[in-house]
Amino acid sequence: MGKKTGLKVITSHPFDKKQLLSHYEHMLLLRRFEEKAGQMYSTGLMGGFCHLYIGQEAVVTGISAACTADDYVITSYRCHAHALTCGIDPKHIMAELTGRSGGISKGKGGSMHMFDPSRNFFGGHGIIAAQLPLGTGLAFAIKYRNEKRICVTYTGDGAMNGGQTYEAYNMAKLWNLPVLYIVENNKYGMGTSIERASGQPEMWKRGDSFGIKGEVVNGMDLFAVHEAATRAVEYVRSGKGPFILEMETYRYRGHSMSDPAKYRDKGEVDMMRDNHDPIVRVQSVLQDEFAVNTEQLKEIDKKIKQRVAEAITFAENSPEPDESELTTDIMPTGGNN
Amino acid sequence: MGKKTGLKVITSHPFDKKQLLSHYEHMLLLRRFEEKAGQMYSTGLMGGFCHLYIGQEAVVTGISAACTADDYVITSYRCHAHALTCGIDPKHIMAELTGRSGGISKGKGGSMHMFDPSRNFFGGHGIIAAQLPLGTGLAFAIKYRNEKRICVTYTGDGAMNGGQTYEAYNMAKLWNLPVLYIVENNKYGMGTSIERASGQPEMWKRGDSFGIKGEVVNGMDLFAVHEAATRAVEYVRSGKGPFILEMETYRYRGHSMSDPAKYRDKGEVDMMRDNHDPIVRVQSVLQDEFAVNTEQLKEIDKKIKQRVAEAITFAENSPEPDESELTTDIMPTGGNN
Amino acid sequence: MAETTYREALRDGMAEEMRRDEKVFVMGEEVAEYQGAYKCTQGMLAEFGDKRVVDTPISEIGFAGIATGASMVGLRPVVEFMTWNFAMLACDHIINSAAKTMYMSGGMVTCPIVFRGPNGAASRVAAQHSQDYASWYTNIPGLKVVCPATPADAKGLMKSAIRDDGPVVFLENELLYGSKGEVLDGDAAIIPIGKANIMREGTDVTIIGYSIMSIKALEAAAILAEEGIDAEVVDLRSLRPLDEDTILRSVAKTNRVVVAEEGWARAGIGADISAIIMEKAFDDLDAPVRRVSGKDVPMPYAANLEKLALPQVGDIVAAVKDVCYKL
Amino acid sequence: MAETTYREALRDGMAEEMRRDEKVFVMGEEVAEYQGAYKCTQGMLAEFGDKRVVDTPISEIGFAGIATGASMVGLRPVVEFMTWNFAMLACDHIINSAAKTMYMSGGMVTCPIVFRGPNGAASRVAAQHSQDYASWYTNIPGLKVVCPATPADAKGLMKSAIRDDGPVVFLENELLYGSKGEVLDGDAAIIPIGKANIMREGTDVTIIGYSIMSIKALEAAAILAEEGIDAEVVDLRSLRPLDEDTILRSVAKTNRVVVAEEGWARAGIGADISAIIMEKAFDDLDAPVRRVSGKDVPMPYAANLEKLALPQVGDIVAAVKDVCYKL
Ligand SMILES: Cc1ncc(C[n+]2csc(CCOP(=O)(O)OP(=O)(O)O)c2C)c(N)n1
Ligand SMILES: Cc1ncc(C[n+]2csc(CCOP(=O)(O)OP(=O)(O)O)c2C)c(N)n1
Ligand SMILES: [Mg+2]
Ligand SMILES: [Mg+2]
Repeated sequence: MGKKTGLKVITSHPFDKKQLLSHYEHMLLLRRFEEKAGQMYSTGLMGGFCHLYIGQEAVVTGISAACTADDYVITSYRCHAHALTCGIDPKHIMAELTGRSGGISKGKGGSMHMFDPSRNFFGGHGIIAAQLPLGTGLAFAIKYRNEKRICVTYTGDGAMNGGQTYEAYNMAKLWNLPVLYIVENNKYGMGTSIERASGQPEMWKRGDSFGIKGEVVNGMDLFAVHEAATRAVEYVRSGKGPFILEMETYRYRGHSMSDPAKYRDKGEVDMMRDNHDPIVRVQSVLQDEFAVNTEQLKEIDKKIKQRVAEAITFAENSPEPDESELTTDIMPTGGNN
Repeated sequence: MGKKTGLKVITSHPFDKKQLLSHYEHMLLLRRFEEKAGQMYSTGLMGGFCHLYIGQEAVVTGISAACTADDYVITSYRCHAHALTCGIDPKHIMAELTGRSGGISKGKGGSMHMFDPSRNFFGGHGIIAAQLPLGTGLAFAIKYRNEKRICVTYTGDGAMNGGQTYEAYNMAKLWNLPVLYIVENNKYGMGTSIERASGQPEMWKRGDSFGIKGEVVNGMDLFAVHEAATRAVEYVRSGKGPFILEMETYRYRGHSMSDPAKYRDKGEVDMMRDNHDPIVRVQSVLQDEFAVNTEQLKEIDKKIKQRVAEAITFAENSPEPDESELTTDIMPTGGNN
Repeated sequence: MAETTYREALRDGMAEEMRRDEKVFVMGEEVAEYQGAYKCTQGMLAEFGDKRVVDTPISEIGFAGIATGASMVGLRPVVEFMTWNFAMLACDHIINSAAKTMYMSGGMVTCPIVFRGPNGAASRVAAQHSQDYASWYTNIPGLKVVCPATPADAKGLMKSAIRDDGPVVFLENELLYGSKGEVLDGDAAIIPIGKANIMREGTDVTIIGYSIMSIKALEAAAILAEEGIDAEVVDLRSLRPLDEDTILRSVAKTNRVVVAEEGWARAGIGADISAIIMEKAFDDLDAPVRRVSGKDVPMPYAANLEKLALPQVGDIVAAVKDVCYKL
Repeated sequence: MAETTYREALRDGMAEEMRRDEKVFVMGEEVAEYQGAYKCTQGMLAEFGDKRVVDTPISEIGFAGIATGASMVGLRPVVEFMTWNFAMLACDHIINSAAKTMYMSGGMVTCPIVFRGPNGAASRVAAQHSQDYASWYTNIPGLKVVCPATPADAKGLMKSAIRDDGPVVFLENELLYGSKGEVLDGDAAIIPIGKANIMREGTDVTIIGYSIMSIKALEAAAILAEEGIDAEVVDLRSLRPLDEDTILRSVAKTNRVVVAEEGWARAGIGADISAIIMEKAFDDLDAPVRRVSGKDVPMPYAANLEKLALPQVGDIVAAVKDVCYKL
């Protein structure tokens, strides 16, 4: 396995038209949702930080397509797309971004802290690399209970320089835990390029010291992501222990809304967007292989925009949390399980 | 480079008789010092923890022989031997163990916390793996000042599962710092064997994820240690960046004085002591190659025992620190450098 | 009712809960084969096997995070830190992951987890191994913080901590591990979190302590009794939530207070209690609340200095006489 | 004398010291090319080069330890934590390595190092990014802890912190970064560590604050003045060492005290000050010391809840009226 992909695309795929249309719609939903979230931020309806996923849509979509709804998912603060992909209603995510009572965390968590245990989504974590041990712990629980599911733990490239990553790796391997580590390598941790932060920048090799195998994948290509994820998920689910997938991807926007992004030139962004856009890629397969026409694509876009617009209306109109919420949800009452 | 040694010994060495005798004496000093320290502990003259180095003498002796007095040294709480090897008077180390004013830290640091900046020895650290970033920081200062020295950073095998080790590795490689990492792999971190703690137990490969090369060495053989250290020191000093040497070694005693050591059987200890003792090894070369006779060896032993006895007398008779010491050395006065 | 050590009481508390609930497991350095660095998990590997008594590598932030993650899906980990000094490496998960997640998730994700181990000074283990973290964790909403002083409390609070649906910081004391006392079995042993214990009733002055300082307070009270001062000793048992009622009732009765803490005074537990009494019982006070605290220095190794650094029974006695204006 | 922002004042303080002393360097995430996540190191890379303005990976415990190691051989690192929340991962080196080593080495090894960054709440960054660590670090001997409220103090304390031969925890406030004030140049700008600042003289009541709470205290004092209450505002500037003299003199004058802290009350800075006043100025008090603190909850994201969680000017006003018995 392994080797730099140079963003190699994969030509065959297992999807029928309906499936691929559904993945396409989902990627478009992630894109449109984030575009609108960015706008909402600019109008002042959101506060704090807002980290958009635009450009990375193939990653979470392709991996999710290789998993089951029973699998656990955990990620960092750049979590809107993961929350959407786990099936949380866009309304409740958007209302979380506006800090309203209709938010998935009742407005108390915000953009970086969303959860939905009923959909096996465990956040949404603001401290870099914290989700590595936490996700490994979800996998520990899976093994403890002898379940068939796995845990997919997403992380950024920057977070791969946090020491707790390697404590987690070591124990995951030592105890043979069912955890799939996805490194969303979008080339930058904030303003620092991966080369300026890494003694060894090939993230898929970061398990070498601990005996964990890895592979690098073109994260801009849904088909490549899905193909590699299918193999990796099968590996992990079959009890072989942890595995690392490095996804070469790219974020078109700044790190967060306040990022002037002077650390890279516009040409780099344009090149990625123009030549490697994950949504355009799927669109062209839909057109070439399944004869989906422009009309139909427009229809889909309209539908998605409509869904996002509804989410925004909901998020704008949902009331702020009741003041009593200030002091609830701090400690469970009862106990004595 | 690399590969398991199976405790392979090296037959050639560069030492003349005088040099080898001096290394022998030093190893014997480490041994006798620790034996007596153990006895002192049992008589109640010491308190707290006491971690003995017995069995590992070839490591620090051989590495020191490949370094200069200008090189920085830093290690963990198992530090008596490293302090002695940096040239601190045994008296002041023993008096530190008894917590007396004549101790190298005036009795305030104890067994785990000894320092002597005038001899380039920077501790003696009680928190597992803390010395990895600290030693890397000493190397950072060396590079910042354009000095020719290097920093030798010792660590145990157990400490290699602490995450800060890898943050340090990454930055050491990224910034190409002159630091030589020595893993004193004595097979156990307290009661846990290396296999039960490690997803990947070959410590010399623990730099792989970060692009740092390593090598494993028979740490029971002074000549093997010295040979490998000479090459590694040259590599680091020449500006090629960090390097890892795994020393396969063994501690004959328990982890600390209170360790019943039920986690390994006596046969294992006996096998190492009987077949691989580092001091016996040098002794036989002295006898075979340099015709040192039993009489001379006895003489040396007597001399060393005498030195240790003096240290003990000093440590017993040195007064407890003055009560005013309680509140000194907390914050530097002055400032405004 | 059997005489048990504090150490065994902790073990029995864990073991009883593990028998009762499959979801409870113990994790930490040397907890299994070695039977615990301080033998608090003696015999547990044999009874529960290595699935439920899990030796970890020396990876505090890693296993604290792993256990916290496991608790988010309903397991009930008991995490042993060999000492709380090493938990400083892991405090991010204790606070940012375990204590804050329920709130951040609007109540949907809870962390039923116990973090335990010896806290504060042992004997001559010097600066890096002797810190008292009581005030740090008491500062944090979302946590419960308990600190048993007796074997009965050690077991009873352990059972409550394990059954609690939120994160509990469980601060033990190494010097108390060998202390003995009577301890009940099963549910009868339970001590609820958040209730202080009046260890000794008295009328002249209230000495408030926690952990080993409550034991020293009792010794001080015995000495004071001989000198005609009748001290009430309140053992807090739980620092968060704090049993303000018991404190304030005692203050209303005695009108004089000494707070004894092992940790440093600045922003410490003594300060916390003193400020609460200031706000809620100012008019009850006949003298200012006095603190007896660890000296404001890193812990020295030398025997004589260590003794000076730690608050002693005599310091409590002197402080009590001071607030009673009997110097 | 120029009007400067708090942000620029910090930068100027660092830059002046770097010009003066080759041994001073800045290290942290995004401090160089990005010019600082909050632009506190704007222009420094250009002036000093990447040897002395060092971008790090996201490795808090690693670079805190590296910088501490470098300080042990006489370099004078200024470590930027993007925020103090992330320093929780690194607190072991701040405390066990930087604060305790001088003592453990009998005075031979010192750590002239500054750890700095924004502390406490910013605006709507929620629970994991809003904690105030003032009380934690104030608890620890071996550290100095400063928390400027004004641009002049930001620069003056920064210069003192960098020149100090021991470790200094430098707590900034993000909401103050844009605030403006007059700032001196060179040595004239120096503010010594350990001296509080009477920001406003008054006779009726003392409001004690630190960092942004001192600014809110000034606002409260202005409102109170209109209602006939003349408040003295003491900005602590340094939490460790603490300027007890200034506090006690003010208490002796006004006999009434409100302590305003952004952090949580339990074992907080308010408790610390209240307990000290209890012990040393009990007889000066005409009313119990009142604390105004952050609510005892993790920081919520929602705008309305965040406002409720944080201590506001109105809360200070109300507390002052309370201690003045003018409700
Ligand atoms: C421990 C910690 N340090 C610093 C930060 C500030 N921070 C937030 S995101 C980020 C960059 C992370 O980069 P990466 O892991 O590559 O993820 P990406 O944002 O590219 O998805 C930083 C430094 C943080 N949240 N936590
Ligand atoms: C952070 C931390 N965790 C735990 C400990 C307790 N402890 C002291 S030594 C030790 C074992 C270390 O083993 P290793 O690194 O192999 O060194 P050795 O003792 O074999 O020389 C442990 C767990 C500690 N000092 N610091
Ligand atoms: Mg990234
Ligand atoms: Mg070892």
